[in-house]
Amino acid sequence: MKVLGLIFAGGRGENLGLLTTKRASAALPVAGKYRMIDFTMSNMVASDIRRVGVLTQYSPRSLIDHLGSGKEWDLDRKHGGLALLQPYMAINNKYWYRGTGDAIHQNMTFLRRSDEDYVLMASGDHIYSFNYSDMFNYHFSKGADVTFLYKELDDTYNLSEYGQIETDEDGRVIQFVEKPSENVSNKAFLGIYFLNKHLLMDLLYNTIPQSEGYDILLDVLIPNLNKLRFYAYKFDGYWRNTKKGVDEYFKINMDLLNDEIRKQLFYTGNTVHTKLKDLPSPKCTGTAHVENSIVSDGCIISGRVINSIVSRGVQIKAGAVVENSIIMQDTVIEEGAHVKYSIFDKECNIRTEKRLIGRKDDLLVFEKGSVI
Amino acid sequence: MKVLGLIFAGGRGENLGLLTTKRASAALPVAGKYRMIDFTMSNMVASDIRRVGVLTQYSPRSLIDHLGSGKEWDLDRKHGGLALLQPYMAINNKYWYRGTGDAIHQNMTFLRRSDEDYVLMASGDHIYSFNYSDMFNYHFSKGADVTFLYKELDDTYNLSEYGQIETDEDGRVIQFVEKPSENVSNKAFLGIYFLNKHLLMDLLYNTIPQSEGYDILLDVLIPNLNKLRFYAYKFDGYWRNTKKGVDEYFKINMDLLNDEIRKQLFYTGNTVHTKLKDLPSPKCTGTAHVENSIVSDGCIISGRVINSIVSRGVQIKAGAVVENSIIMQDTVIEEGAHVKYSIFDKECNIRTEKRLIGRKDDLLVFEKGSVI
Amino acid sequence: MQSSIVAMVLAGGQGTRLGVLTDDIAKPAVPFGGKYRIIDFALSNCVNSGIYKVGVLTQYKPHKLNAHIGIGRPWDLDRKGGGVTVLQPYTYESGKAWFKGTADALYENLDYLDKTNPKYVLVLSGDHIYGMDYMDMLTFHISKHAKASCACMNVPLNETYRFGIMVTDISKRIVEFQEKPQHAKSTLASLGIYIFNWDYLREALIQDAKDESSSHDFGKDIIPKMVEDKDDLYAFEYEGYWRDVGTIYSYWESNLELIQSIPQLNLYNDSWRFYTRTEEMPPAFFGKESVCTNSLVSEGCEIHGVLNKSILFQGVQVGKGSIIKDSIILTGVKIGDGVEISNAVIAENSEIGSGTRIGVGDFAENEENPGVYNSQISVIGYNTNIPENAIIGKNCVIHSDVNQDSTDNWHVQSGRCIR
Amino acid sequence: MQSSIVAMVLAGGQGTRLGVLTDDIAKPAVPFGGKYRIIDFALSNCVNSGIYKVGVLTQYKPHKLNAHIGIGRPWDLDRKGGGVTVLQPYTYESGKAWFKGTADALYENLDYLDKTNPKYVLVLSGDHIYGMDYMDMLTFHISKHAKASCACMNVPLNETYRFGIMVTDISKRIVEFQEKPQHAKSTLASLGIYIFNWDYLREALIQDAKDESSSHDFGKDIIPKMVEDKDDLYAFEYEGYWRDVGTIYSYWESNLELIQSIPQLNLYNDSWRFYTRTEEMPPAFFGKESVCTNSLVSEGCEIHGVLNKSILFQGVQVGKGSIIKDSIILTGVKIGDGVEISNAVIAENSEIGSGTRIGVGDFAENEENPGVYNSQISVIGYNTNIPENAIIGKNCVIHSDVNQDSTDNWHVQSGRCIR
Repeated sequence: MKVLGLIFAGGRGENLGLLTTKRASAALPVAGKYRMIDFTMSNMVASDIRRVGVLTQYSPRSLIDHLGSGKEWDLDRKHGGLALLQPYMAINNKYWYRGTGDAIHQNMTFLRRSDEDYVLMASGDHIYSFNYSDMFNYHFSKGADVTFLYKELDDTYNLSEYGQIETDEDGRVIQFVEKPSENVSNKAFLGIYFLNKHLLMDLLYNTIPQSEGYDILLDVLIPNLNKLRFYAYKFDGYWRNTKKGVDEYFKINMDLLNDEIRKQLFYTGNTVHTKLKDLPSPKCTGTAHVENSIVSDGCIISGRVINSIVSRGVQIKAGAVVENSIIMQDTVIEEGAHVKYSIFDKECNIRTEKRLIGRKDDLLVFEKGSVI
Repeated sequence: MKVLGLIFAGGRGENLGLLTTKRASAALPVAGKYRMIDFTMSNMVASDIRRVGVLTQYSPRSLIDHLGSGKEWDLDRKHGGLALLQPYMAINNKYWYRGTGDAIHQNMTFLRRSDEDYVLMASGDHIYSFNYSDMFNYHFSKGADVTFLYKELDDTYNLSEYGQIETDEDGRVIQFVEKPSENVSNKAFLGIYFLNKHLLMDLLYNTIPQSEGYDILLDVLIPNLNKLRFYAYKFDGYWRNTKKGVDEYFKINMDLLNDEIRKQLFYTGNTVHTKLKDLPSPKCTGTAHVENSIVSDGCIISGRVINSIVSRGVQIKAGAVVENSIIMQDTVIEEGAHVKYSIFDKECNIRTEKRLIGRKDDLLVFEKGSVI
Repeated sequence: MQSSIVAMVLAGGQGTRLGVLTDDIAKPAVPFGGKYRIIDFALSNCVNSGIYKVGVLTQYKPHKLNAHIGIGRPWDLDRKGGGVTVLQPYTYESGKAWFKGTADALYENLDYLDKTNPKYVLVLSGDHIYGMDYMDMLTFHISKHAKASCACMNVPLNETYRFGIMVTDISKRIVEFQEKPQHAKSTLASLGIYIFNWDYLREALIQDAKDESSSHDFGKDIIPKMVEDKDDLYAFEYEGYWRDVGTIYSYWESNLELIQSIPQLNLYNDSWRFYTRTEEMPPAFFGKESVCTNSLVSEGCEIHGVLNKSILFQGVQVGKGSIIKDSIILTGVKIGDGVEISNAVIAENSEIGSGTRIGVGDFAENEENPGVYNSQISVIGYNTNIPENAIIGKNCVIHSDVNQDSTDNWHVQSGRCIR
Repeated sequence: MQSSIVAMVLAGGQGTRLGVLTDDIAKPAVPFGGKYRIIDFALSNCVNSGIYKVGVLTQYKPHKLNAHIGIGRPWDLDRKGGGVTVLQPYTYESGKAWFKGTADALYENLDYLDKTNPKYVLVLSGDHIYGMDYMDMLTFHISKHAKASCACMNVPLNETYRFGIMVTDISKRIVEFQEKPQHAKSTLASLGIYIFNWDYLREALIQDAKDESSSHDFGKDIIPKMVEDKDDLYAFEYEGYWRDVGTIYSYWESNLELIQSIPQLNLYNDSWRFYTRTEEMPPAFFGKESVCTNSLVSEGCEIHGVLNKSILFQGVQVGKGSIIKDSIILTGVKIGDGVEISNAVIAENSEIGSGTRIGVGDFAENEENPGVYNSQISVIGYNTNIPENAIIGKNCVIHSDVNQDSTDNWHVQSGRCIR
């Protein structure tokens, strides 16, 4: 059985504000050296998926740069491999993608030509480590038409922001409610679907051309909830969705300071592949102090770094203090500056003695290239 | 000195009719195994250009498939290499490319970030073999700001369909007229320009945002004809532009049966790279007769082939006759069929005993997948 | 299943019976079928069978072979984890020697296999022409709970003396092995394609390495020992096309088999492609006076003469009025006008002057090496330059780099050799 | 200019004075500087200088080196025309032996160079740590109309006895060569980096191969002969950082030089990057109780202890309360809680039990090989497993694969060795 991977990476992620003015949410840097899409891409590759289509639309440049020819995921292949699916102009087709369903519909040729019989669809801005094979096996053992991945959310999540699933004893989905005002279940749908490719194509042909909505979930699949056999497979590991907003993005990064979560994502699960940058190991000089933090390659640390995520090529000068912050690539924190509860996008420069103190519930966010 | 290559491959080429309903003219198959863009790409690579941006827009899929990661041109590099520049949606930018000038303007970041100082711009649908270095040297020896490539056209060209250049004794361009009703010169501009990257960026910044026209030549460069030093370098070899129409496309293919032209394009000039297809050598069976024709890999020929171009994977069955025709990939001509002065796009099937006889001035064109 | 298997391709073969064709290259690097080299068939079978971890064991004149395999791109074997690895002999502190035999070659690369740690090891020869799905064989191997399996083919009884013959019981278990027997008890000939459980093979290789009386060869030592020990060794019957192009005649014949109207080995099969590395050249051109039947004509060829029952490799030029039949013309050969060639193999980059005739006269025994050159076929070596109007008989050999000054008499009679 | 030059990297060095560090790998494959291997510096210098045709000549235990170089991707040397080619010795019909010396290694690969046919050949050693733009040297070479150029560096007069010394005239032409002289006439030491005109070198190699009295070495035979013949041989003076990490002490010292606040070799320089192949690991994590000063800590490290003046390679784990100073800890080493390590080099994948102390006590001469082990530094080999609460002195050697059962007495006094 061969599975085609489709990753939705076209959305901006409006809740992410300044962080996504020039990139799609799937291209957001995370955990020091990764971008969000690395996790889904790596999960797919680890699950023996050899052809991956990435649906892009909003500001795709950094995503395109990052993925390149797919080398790092070993997807630069003669047969199969990585396909970047941007909307394009054709003789009878001059639309941008109007939704996830429309996006796939516009790429029907890609689906038709691929020799895979099944499709796994997933978002490019989620973080988790999972071998989808378990879900595939579940799908076949249940004789399902469509299988959803879900997770039982605890109270660190705002349940009402997630689509909720009700299942019968067998695991069959009997109800789906999108972000209800009143919760019906703690089983949240994770936006990851598995189904037969030809069934998907059939559903799209019958829906999109005469539809008013273009969402793969709400307009294409869910209307068939009673007609087809929808099943739900439970995921137990760490899973978060960046798109929920800046606070969620901050939480995800801080979660990585937890030994258990870091182990689950990087050491016991799949190798997470990302674009290589050829930087040397980070250096701590004589005045450095690093505590409960992640420090990436190419950094030179002379100041104090506490409870923070430091991306590649960052310099933290002597006497500077960085606490509970996320510092993205190539940012420089000058001597004596003090930052706390802040997120600095790439290539910022924080001047000598500057104080930038946010609060846990009121994070400061500085866009790419800020000089403060 | 490093040069950035930019290839315009976004246009449909309306005059090509059925041949470009589903592909850009730069993606049109030619000479049995190539596509039009191969010639410009290979010329650039042979001229030591290590970063090439291909501006795509209209039906880019076959172009994207064809170019892939640029492997065949050795452009799948860590630094530099091939960039496919499609229009995209961003926070303040929701246009398709409105012209060649606008296309480059929308990709200003690509220009800015590249470490090349000069830009060579060329069309993706011309056929010729040329090492641009000669033009670069001429540019510097003249102290030019912009250098055009031109050719003195003989009467096999319809001169009035070309932009015409007048130069002074030194070679400086003193007049440019786009497709005039009355010819001013037999020096036709070949749509190939060389200039400083920063000058180009400057001109675009000053033009595109407040312009009504978006053409790089007519709206951005020519208005500065008197202010800047435009020079013209003469190209003497074989050169043709497919975009001119179906007859021109046919002529180009037939030209390749000429020993001199074939030699110039393939044997004495640059290696022409194209996507590999892994097909075996063509087989002529006991009933085959092949005369004055090109036959590509993967073909099995049992019929008569005269004055024709046969692309990869074509089958011509016993008793079939193919004369003065272009047969694209994977087309099958069944037993006893007779075709003449016809162009068959990919995957056509011409049934047994079918007669399809065009005339030199009235070619028959069959679109991809026709079953006749 | 597929990722648990590693293929080890034995590509050290010298191929002495191919005469001048293997003067400078190993047998697996010899060109075949218009654009391939012999090893392409084994490598393509691997990737078509879904085996993406391949070790190629080289030794004899490996440069051409190494350049050909390179990083494995043509076979899509340029992979991050796995892909193709060329394994050459290397020096130890103690100053160790070359591979002694095929089994020794594997033994010396135990570390490669240990690191990969597969469940199964497929051992192949890089010398054979065939298209085979190794997964069928692996399925057989697994279903038999075998420790080793050996692919076999039924051959005519009168040819059994040329092969290693496997005698099996009704369950296909091998009960006896006869090496090139005078009186064969079976017609099942071993094809030199083995699947082993890795742990079992590992032990066998280590034991064999300790055995000083062993010649460290799979066919001569490892397999007979396994049969003797009554280990679970099974014969997988293969029924498709398979050729060991070991002699000049079989090389010539196997090439020409490809142009049959329904060849046994179909190169044009979409679902079982053969991959290779080639020069980038434009498609073949046939001139106004060309006549071409029953032939393969590769890219870069320019044909102005008459071809019949011939294979032309890339970039061959044939002048006006020339007639070529029953011949194999390798890459880059330039043939003048009015040349007549029949029953010949002409190696790469040779030039044949106008008016020359090759393959004329009656058969005569070869004066130099009748063991190797023993058919009608004349062989012209690499980079030769044959003058105009030369006459070359049957069963002749023109050695590589010969030019017009190499002899005064270019009327070369059948069976003669020119150095 | 750049495409007319080919680099040949001599990577056959055994590196015997690096002791257990080169037990299983060639010297160029020895890890250096947190994530590199020694050969990365030469290869990176090549690509940074715009040289994209590189031959690497291997011999001694090349497997790790071959795997490291692979198809050359990390250095962007996986190129269609050119890129990196690993050149190993190979067998001839006559059963030829291994490379005899550095010049012989090139001679055996004349065919590679002939095929490439460059104008200039850059000959390098894969053993040295430095960042050098070879284009500066080529410009010098061309401007002098030299037949050969040799990169040299001024060394202190009291160290000249360790080097080949070049005596030049005012135009930098080399007029005399002194091999490790007692009384040096100059302080210009050869760095083993040469540029030759290819036609000139080709002739010299062929002459040298015929000379039976020659040891076929660049430094010992080729260069002295050129000087003797009064050929146009020039000395290019290099002034940057250059180290031959030939001994354990210089290996340890050169590594630690990287953590100076303004190191002479700046790994963090954007315009002169060093490339390497590494495992894919997440960034380094520093726990709540970590204290880290004057150290490099690589990807995949998890630090819960105290580090000072140390280099930690990828995937090193340091338990709580452990103190590591003045040490080099290679990839994948696991260090328990409460461990104290000073002045040590610990090779890959070793495990150090909790409470163990390494580098304690007074200096004592090494009992096994005082020529190699002759400093304060203790060396722990590959894949060792040191039990809890062991005590290991100074200048000790724990050989590769030692585990807790290898000795009864884990109170290892200074200068002792455990096998």
